[in-house]
Amino acid sequence: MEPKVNLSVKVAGIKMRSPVMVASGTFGYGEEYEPLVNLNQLGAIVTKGITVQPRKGNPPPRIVETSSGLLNSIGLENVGLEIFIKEKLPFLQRFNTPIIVNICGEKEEEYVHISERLDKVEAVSGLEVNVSCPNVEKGGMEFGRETGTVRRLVSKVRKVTKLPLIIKLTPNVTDITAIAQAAEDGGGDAVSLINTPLGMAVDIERRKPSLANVTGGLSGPAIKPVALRMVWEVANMVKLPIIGMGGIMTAEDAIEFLLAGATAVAVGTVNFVNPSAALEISRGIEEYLVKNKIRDVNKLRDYGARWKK
Amino acid sequence: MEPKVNLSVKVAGIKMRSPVMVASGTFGYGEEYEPLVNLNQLGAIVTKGITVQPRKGNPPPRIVETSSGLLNSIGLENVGLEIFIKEKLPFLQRFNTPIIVNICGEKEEEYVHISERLDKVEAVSGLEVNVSCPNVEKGGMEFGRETGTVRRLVSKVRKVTKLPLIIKLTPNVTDITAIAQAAEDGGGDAVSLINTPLGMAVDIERRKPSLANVTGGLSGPAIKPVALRMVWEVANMVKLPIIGMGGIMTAEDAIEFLLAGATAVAVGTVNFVNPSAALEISRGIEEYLVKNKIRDVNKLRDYGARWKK
Amino acid sequence: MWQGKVRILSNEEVAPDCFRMRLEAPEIAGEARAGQFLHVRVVVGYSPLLRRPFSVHRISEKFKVKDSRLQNVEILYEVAGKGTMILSGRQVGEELDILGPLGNGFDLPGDMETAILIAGGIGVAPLLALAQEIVQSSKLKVQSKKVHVIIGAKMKKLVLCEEEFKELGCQVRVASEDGSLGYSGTAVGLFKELLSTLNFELLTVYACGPEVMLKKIAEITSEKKIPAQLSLEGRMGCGVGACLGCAIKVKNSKGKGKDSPADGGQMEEADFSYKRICKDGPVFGADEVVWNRR
Amino acid sequence: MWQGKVRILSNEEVAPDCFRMRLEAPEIAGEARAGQFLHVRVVVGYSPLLRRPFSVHRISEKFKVKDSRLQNVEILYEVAGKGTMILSGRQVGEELDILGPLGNGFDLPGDMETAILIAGGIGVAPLLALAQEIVQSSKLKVQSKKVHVIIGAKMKKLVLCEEEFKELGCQVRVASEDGSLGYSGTAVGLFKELLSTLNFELLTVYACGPEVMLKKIAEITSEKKIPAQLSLEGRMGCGVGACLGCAIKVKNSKGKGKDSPADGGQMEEADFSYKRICKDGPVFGADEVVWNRR
Ligand SMILES: Cc1cc2nc3c(=O)[nH]c(=O)nc-3n(C[C@H](O)[C@H](O)[C@H](O)COP(=O)(O)OP(=O)(O)OC[C@H]3O[C@@H](n4cnc5c(N)ncnc54)[C@H](O)[C@@H]3O)c2cc1C
Ligand SMILES: Cc1cc2nc3c(=O)[nH]c(=O)nc-3n(C[C@H](O)[C@H](O)[C@H](O)COP(=O)(O)OP(=O)(O)OC[C@H]3O[C@@H](n4cnc5c(N)ncnc54)[C@H](O)[C@@H]3O)c2cc1C
Ligand SMILES: Cc1cc2nc3c(=O)[nH]c(=O)nc-3n(C[C@H](O)[C@H](O)[C@H](O)COP(=O)(O)O)c2cc1C
Ligand SMILES: Cc1cc2nc3c(=O)[nH]c(=O)nc-3n(C[C@H](O)[C@H](O)[C@H](O)COP(=O)(O)O)c2cc1C
Ligand code: FES
Ligand code: FES
Repeated sequence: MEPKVNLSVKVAGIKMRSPVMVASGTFGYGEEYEPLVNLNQLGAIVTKGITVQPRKGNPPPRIVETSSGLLNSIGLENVGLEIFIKEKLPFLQRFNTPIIVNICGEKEEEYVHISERLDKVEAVSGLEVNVSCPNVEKGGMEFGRETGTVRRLVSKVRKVTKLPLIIKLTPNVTDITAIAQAAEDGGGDAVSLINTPLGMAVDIERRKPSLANVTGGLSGPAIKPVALRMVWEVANMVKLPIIGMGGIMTAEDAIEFLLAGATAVAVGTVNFVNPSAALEISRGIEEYLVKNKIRDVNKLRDYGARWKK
Repeated sequence: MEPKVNLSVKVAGIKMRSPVMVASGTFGYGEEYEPLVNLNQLGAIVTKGITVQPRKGNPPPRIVETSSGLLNSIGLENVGLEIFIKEKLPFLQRFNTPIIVNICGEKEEEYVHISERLDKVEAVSGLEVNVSCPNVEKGGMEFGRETGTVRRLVSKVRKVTKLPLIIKLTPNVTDITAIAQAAEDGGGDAVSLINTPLGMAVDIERRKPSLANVTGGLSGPAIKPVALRMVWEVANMVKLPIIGMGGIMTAEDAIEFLLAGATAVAVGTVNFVNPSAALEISRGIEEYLVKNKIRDVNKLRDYGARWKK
Repeated sequence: MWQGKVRILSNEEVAPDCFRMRLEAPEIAGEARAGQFLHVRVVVGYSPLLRRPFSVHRISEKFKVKDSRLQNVEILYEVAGKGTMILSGRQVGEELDILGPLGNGFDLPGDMETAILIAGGIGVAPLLALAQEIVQSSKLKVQSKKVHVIIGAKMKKLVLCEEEFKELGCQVRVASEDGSLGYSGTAVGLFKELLSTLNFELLTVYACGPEVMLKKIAEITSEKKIPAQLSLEGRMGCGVGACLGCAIKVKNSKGKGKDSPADGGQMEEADFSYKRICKDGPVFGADEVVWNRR
Repeated sequence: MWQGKVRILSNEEVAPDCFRMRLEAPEIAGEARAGQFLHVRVVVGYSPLLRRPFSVHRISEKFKVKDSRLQNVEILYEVAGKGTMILSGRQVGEELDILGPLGNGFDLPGDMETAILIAGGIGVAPLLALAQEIVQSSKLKVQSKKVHVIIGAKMKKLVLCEEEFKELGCQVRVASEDGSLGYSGTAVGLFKELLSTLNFELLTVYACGPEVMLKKIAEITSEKKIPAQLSLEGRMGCGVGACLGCAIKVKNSKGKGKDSPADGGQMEEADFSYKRICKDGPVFGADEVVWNRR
C-alpha cells in the first residue's frame, strides 16, 4: 500500500525520506545500532562529533540521570577524522540514507580542515557544524555563544566546501535568534536546535559532583520545553530551515516540534531507551497526518508561523 | 531536645532560622497556605511579585505540565503595591519569619518607586528584585539579560533603600556569572538563582500552543541540573551569597544546592505538590547534618568551592 | 483544609472508564461541602508532577454516624489521561495523599423551593453531593421531590448515579444523546422541556458538565432570569489560590458586564477580571462567566 | 542482539533485597553467553529514564530442550535504588522490555584445566551462568570438580546460589564477613587460602563483585601471573557502544602499562585509553584495568 501522505522533507538541500533523523553522539557511527534498526528507514544519520585528531574524551563517570533527563560529559571522544573516513564511513555508505557528519574543533582552523577534507568525500551528504559542545575545555560551545564568532566560523567553513552546512546551536545563550541569524549571515544552510543546556548534579553522599568533569550537557524530556521554545523563536525570526531536537521520545513530541516550525527532527537520548524510536516516531507522524487529513508533513510548520504572543 | 546542629543562616543580612525559604509566586501572600503550614518555621517568605499598579495577568490557560516540569505564564498577576501593603502585609507580619517582597516593573522608575515606598514599611525584611520574569511583555526579564541594565537598575534601587537587596536572575542568558557580577557591582547584597527558563508546549490536537501566551517559564525537577550548575558557577566567580532554587523537591535536592555553594534555598513548584515540603526539607537537612557529623549548615558550601573542572 | 494520607476503601469501575473511589477521610468528611473538591496526588513520584482535582462526590454517613472511621468521602472520576489512568490502578488498602476540601462549594438559598440539578457526563460527580446536602439539610425549605435531577450522557451505559439520586427522593430524568435511555438528546434539551413545566419562583439551577453545556444553560437561565450556579473546570496548580494558574475570565461588576464580541476579540480592560477557579470557585454564578475562553 | 517485550515468568526474593527473575526469552536464551548482560527497561515512563543492566544469570534448559517457550533467561538482582526497586515490584505475567544479550562475555580457554570463580555479594549473578557454560560445554577440558567457586557475602543469609553451583558439580566454598557461614572473612581471604593449595598451571580466575574486591584479586593474580577475567560495572547509557558514557580507563598496550600514582595523579596521556564497559566489556582482563578511578 502506498503511503497516503508525504513524509519526505528537504533540509539544506538534503532530501530525506522521513523527517526523523538520529542525533549526533547518540547513535555512534551507525554500526552499533545496525543489528536492531533498519538504517535505510531513517531520515538521516548524524555521526558522533568528529575532530581532526582522535580524542580520548573525559574521565568517568561521564553520565548521570536526572529527573526526566540525562547529563553527559563525554568530552567528544571520537576516532578522529582520518580513521572515521577510513573505518567508519564505508559501513555507513552501504545504506541508502543521508550521512551528516557532526564536526567540531578547538580552533577555527580545525573546522576548516575537516570541512575541506570531507568536501571531497562522496559518502558525506552534509556537515553539522557543532558550535555547541559543552564538554570540551576549548572550542565547541565557545564558538556558539556570540554572534561574531558564529558568523566568522561559518563563513570560513563556507569557503572551503559546497556541502550543505547545518549549524548546531547551543541553548546556553541569551538570544538564540541572534545566533541563528549569524549562522545564516555566515552562509549556513540550516540550523540544528538544540544541543544540550549545561547542567550539573551532586552526589551528596560523597559531597562531590556526580560527573568527573563537574558539569555536563542535559538531554532528554526535561529539556523539551526549552528546545520547543527556541525552535519557535527561530522559526519566526530567521529564514533557515530548522532541525528540531531535545527530549523527543514519542511521535507526539516530534509533532510539537514540526508544528512549532522545524522542518525535520532528530532523536537523541531516546535511542538509548528504545533503539527503534526513530522508526516508531516516523510511523506515528504518518498516522497523525492521516488521521488529521494533512497530506504533507511540510504543512505542519505553517501552524507555528501563525501563533502570536 | 536542642537541635544538635546549626541550621540558621544569614543572607544579605537577613537572619533565618532555616535555610529553606518559599519561592516567589508559589506561596501566594502566605495566607493561602497558612491553614496547612506553620509559617513560623519557614526560613523566609518571599511574596508574589509586586508591581506599582495591580495587574490582571495573562489569559488562561496559564499553566501546563511537562515531563518533570511545570510551564507557567501567570503574567505577574498581583494586587499592586498599595493594596499589598494595606491588605496582605498585616497578615504576614503576625509571623516571626522574615518577609521578602519580590518586586517587578516595566520601567526602572517602577522598581525605584516600590523600593522607596517599601523602605519605610517596617514589616519588610528585604527586597527580591525580579529582573527575570519571563511572562510580561515589557520589563521583567528584559532587565536581567544584559550586565549594563542589571547594574544600572540595581544601583538606582540601591540609592533609595537600605533594605537588603536580593537580585533574582534569569537563566536565559549566555553567562550567568557576568550578570551576577553586575548585580554585585550595582550594590546588590545577594542573588537568587534561578528564575524559570523560558519554555513552550504545543497542543497537537488543537495545533496551538498549550499556553495562551505561547511561552512560559519552566519550573520543577526538570530544571534542577541547570539551576545547580548556575549556582556553582556563580559561587565560584562572585562574592555575593546565593539563594539557590529550581526543582527542589526533597532534602537531598536542597543539599545539592547547599554543597554547590548556595547559602539558602527556596522551594517553589513543590509547594503545589506537597505544601509541607519546606518544613520537611528543613528537617531532612538537619538529619543529614547530624548523620554526617557536620555541625553547621554553613559548612556545606565549602565543598563546592573545592570542585574543579 | 487538611492534607495527608488516607486509605483507599474501594475503587470500582461503575461505568466504562468511570470509577468511584471511597476514601477513609474523617478530616475531610466532617468539613466538606457539596461543590468543593479534593486535590489528589496520584503517585509518589513526579510523573505526573501535579495533583489532580476531583469533586466531592458523596460524603458517606456524614449525618448518620459518629464513628470517625465510617466518615468516608467518595470521588467519581473518568479516565481522561495519565493521572486518572494511574488513579484507576490504585489498589484498595493503599494510601492516597489528598488535600482538601478546597474551593467554595454551592450556595444554598434558604428560601429555595425548587432546585434543578443538571449533570453532563462525569459532571454528575459534585451534584450527588449537592442533592445529598439539599435533602439532608434541616435548614432548607426545599423538599426532595422538588429536587429535579437531569442526567445527560452519550449513551445508556454512561448514565451515572440514576439510582443514587432516586434513593434520595429526587425527581430524576435521563437524557441520552443516542436515545438509548430516557429523553433522546442532550441534557440541555431536556432542561428546556422541564423548564416549560415549572414555576420559576424560588428556583435555583445547578449544573456541572462540559463547557458547551454550561454555556447554553447560562444563556437560558440568564434570559429567564433564573439564578444558576455552575461548577467549572480548568488546569489546576496549587488548588489553594496561591499560584494564580487556574484563572478564569469573569465580568467585572463595575464594568459594563457584557460578553466580549463573538469573534473572540478582546473585552475592554475595565470590563473583566480574572478569578481563581480553585479558590473563588469552582462554583460560579452563571452570569459572571465570560465564555469566549480559548 | 534483540530488543523486545518478554513475559515475566517469576520474580522471587531469594535473599533479603535480592531477587531472581525468570523471563520467557527464546531470542536471548539461544544467543546469550556467560558474562553478557541484558539491558532492561524497568518502566514504560521516564522515571527512571534509562535502562538498567543485569548480567545473564542462568540460561534455563538451553542445552536440554528444543521448545522455544522453555528457553528462559534469568537475572539475579539486588535492590540498589529506584530502578531495581521498581523491578522488584513487577508482577509475573507482565511484560518487560529487554535488550540483549550485550557485551563480550567471559573467554574460556580451550586448554583450561582449573577455574576459580570468585563472587562478591550480588557479583555471583554472572558466575552461575559461567559455571553452567563451563560444565555443559563439550569443547572444554576442564571438569566440573576442577571448577572452584568462592561465594563471599556479608553474612549467611546473603550467601547466594550455593546449591546451584553444587548441583553443577562445582567445588563450592563460602566466605562470610561475620563468620556466620563457612570461612570467616572476605572472598579474597578465602581465595588466597585456596590458591596455596592449587597448581597454577592452566588455571583461570574469574571474578565479579565490588571494585575493592576486584582490585585485590587483580593484584594477586598479576603478581602470580595467573590470567584473570573480571566483570566490571559502571553507569550505563545505551548499552550497545554508541553513547560512550560507560568509559573505563585501561592501560595502553603501547604505553608503559603501569598504574597511575597512588595519589590519584594523572597517568601519561600515551599510557591509557578509555574502553566501553558495555561493548568492550563488561569482562576485562585483570591486567588491563586502571584502578584509581574516582
Ligand atoms: C474543580 C475541579 C473538579 C473536578 N472534578 C472532577 C470529578 O469529580 N471527576 C472527574 O472525572 N474529573 C474532574 N475534574 C477533571 C479532572 O481533574 C481531570 O480530568 C483530571 O485532572 C485529568 O487528569 P489526567 O492526568 O488524567 O489527564 P491529563 O493527562 O492531564 O489530560 C486530561 C485532558 O486534558 C487535556 N490536556 C492536558 N494537558 C494538556 C495540554 N498540555 N494541552 C492541551 N490539553 C491538555 C488533554 O486533552 C486530556 O484529554 C475536575 C476538575 C476541576 C478543576
Ligand atoms: C554490565 C553490568 C551488569 C550488572 N549486573 C548486575 C546483576 O546481575 N545484578 C545486579 O543486582 N546488579 C547488576 N549490575 C548493577 C545494576 O545495574 C545496578 O545496581 C542498577 O542499575 C541500579 O539501578 P537502580 O535504579 O536501582 O539504582 P540507582 O538509583 O541508579 O542507584 C544505584 C546506586 O548507584 C549510585 N548512584 C546512582 N546514581 C548516582 C549519582 N547520580 N551519583 C552518584 N551515585 C549514584 C547510588 O549511590 C545508588 O546506591 C550490573 C551493572 C553492569 C554495568
Ligand atoms: C551521550 C550524548 C552525546 C552527545 N554527543 C554529541 C556530539 O558529539 N555532537 C553534538 O553536536 N551533539 C551531541 N549530543 C547532543 C545531541 O545530539 C542532542 O542535541 C541532545 O542530546 C538533545 O536531544 P535529546 O534530548 O533527544 O537527546 C550528545 C548527546 C548525548 C546524550
Ligand atoms: C506559578 C509560578 C509563579 C511564579 N511567580 C514568580 C514571581 O512572581 N516572581 C519571581 O521572581 N518568580 C516567580 N516564579 C519563579 C519561582 O519563584 C522560582 O524561581 C522557580 O519556580 C524555580 O523554582 P521551582 O522549580 O522550585 O519552582 C514563579 C514560579 C511559578 C511556578
Ligand atoms: S490552582 Fe493555584 S491559584 Fe488556583
Ligand atoms: S553504555 Fe553507551 S557506550 Fe557503553
